[in-house]
Amino acid sequence: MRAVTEEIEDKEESLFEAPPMAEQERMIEAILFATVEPITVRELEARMPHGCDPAEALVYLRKRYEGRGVQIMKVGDAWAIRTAADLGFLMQKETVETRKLSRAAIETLAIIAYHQPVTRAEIEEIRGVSVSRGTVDQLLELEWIRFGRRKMTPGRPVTFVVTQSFLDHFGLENARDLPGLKELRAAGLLENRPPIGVIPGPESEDEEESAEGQSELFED
Amino acid sequence: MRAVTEEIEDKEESLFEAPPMAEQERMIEAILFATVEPITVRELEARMPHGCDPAEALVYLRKRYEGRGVQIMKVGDAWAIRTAADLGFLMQKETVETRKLSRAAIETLAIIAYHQPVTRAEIEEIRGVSVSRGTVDQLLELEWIRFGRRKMTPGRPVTFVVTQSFLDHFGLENARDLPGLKELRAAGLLENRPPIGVIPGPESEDEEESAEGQSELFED
Amino acid sequence: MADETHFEEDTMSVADRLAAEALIVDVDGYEGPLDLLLTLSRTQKVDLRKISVLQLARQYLAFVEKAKALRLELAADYLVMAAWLAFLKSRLLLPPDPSEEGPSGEELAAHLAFQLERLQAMRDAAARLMARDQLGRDFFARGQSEMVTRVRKVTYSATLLDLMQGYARIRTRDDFRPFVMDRDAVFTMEQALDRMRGLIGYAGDWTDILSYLPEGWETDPVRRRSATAATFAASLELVKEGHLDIRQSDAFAPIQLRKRDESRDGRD
Repeated sequence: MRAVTEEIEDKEESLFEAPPMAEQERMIEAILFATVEPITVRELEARMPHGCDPAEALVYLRKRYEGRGVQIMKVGDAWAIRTAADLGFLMQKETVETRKLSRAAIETLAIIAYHQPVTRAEIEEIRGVSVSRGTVDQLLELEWIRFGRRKMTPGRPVTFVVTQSFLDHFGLENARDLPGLKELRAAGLLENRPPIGVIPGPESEDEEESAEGQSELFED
Repeated sequence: MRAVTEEIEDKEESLFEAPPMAEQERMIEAILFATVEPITVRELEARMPHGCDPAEALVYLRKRYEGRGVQIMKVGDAWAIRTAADLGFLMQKETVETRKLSRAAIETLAIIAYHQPVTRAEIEEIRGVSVSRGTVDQLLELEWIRFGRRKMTPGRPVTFVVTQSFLDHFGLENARDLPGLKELRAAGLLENRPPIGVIPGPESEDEEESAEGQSELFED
Repeated sequence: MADETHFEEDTMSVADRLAAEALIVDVDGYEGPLDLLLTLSRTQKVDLRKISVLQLARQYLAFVEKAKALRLELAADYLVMAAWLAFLKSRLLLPPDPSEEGPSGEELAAHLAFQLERLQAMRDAAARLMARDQLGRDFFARGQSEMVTRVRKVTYSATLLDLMQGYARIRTRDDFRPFVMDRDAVFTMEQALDRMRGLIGYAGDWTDILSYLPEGWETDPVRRRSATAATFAASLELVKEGHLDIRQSDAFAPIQLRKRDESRDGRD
């Protein structure tokens, strides 16, 4: 008899100790906010201290969020926090898909940042491959680079420089704040050696582009 | 004349039409709930209808969530919603196992946070040992530190500063809110006292490289 | 009884030795001399600001002596620090020499004390920082983000790290370029053979081998050397095949070639 009632006693004890309803509301609020999936009352109960009554707390919490910017919504038999339907128009920017810049673009951008003002020919000399038109276009479109003043050399080629947007994006005050080779090495950024057998030279991804070239881009 | 004033009129119109503060609060609530990364007042302004004053609305919203299960937190110049720290015990399921930081990395991080902007040489001077590559690398990868502006000292060394992610991770509004910062400053322990005389310091593994430096990189 | 005493003595010495060794083995656990000094300073059980640097210097030197006695190799920076502390000790003990330049013993000691205090302060700060509530451990960010409508707009992102690594990749390419011959300055024997085969038909009379060098290879010394060697080797090959005659009248004299004429055979 004693052994059987032990569990019941335990339960009663913890029931007695159940946190106040306001506290239970807080708990559910935090759980609903942080969970990746909508969560059922049963799961809530399992997570919360013994004796809690998530179903009741949910009623209060739901009421509290009535008319707010977010709502406590029932999704199937589970619960979740959702943006109020009338505010959906604010959420559009959220869906911007970010993609990594291509390696060619990053390298070109890096060379412009470190060597600006720099001509296209100089970029190609440093990279060892021709710079595709798409790469330069993309960087111009991102407003990370812009045309600088022309070089006083034969042909008066245009130069590229980085923009304020570039500095903003990369959290730099000045292109001169970019770390040098020595500092890159110190930070362990130069340790990744290419696998043996990779002979530097024109990368295949760029090779086909080189024929096209961007001479038209710079004609004027 | 009409064409010129059109834009001004537009602006006035939207100013006039700015939603009531309660509505602005709802909007921010919705945006902050939907966003994982902290979001700046400027970004909020860009997303909300013209004429909104997110900074003011945030004050109200923050007050509204005081003592709730989630909090409106300031992270540098940005804002985010985070669960209340006292409810962490409910969240075991959400906990992400993170790579343990080495003691060296933790100390280096603290030195950067308290002394920022700080050069690598200064970190080494304080710790009495050279900073290993992996340490800085790891902190950069975690995006807890980034390169700051160069110091106006010979060699123009780069500096390290902590990031917004750092503030976010440790629940700090501001780097000035670091625990014990004031006391340390009052005790003179954050002063940059150069070593005097011939006190031995860490051997710099890069000493030979310093000639190379980045002068060559920034020559022009 | 006697045995027992003996045994006791033995255990004592073993324990002693173990203790001493444990201390030394720990050297690896220290992050450099400053860390070791900080640990030693704790044995003084005083506020770091009131630490006796002289006493600390003695402790450190004793520690290093002990390590030497146990034939443990100490890293160079520990020995440098030992030498410096020995110097500091003498400065602190001897009356100051007014003619001596540079900072006084007291100043050096004060700076060392400052360094120790600062290191300790940073360690405490680090501990306090890590003791803070942390994102993803104690407090949490939003778990779901599906509440957003999908409006596709692609932006491109790159981090400063990407940028720097990209740059580093280019700038250090030469560092780890596997060894390859620079082919643009090499004229191969195959190339020379091809060229010579086409030309020898016209070489009725003795002609200087140098006149066979390919166009554009005569001026640059590196290219010229390569082309000369290849042409010479190709000529020998052609002689071997019976297409050419080759002669050199004297050491370092010009090498001359002419087409082998079957009709001339035996007469020359």
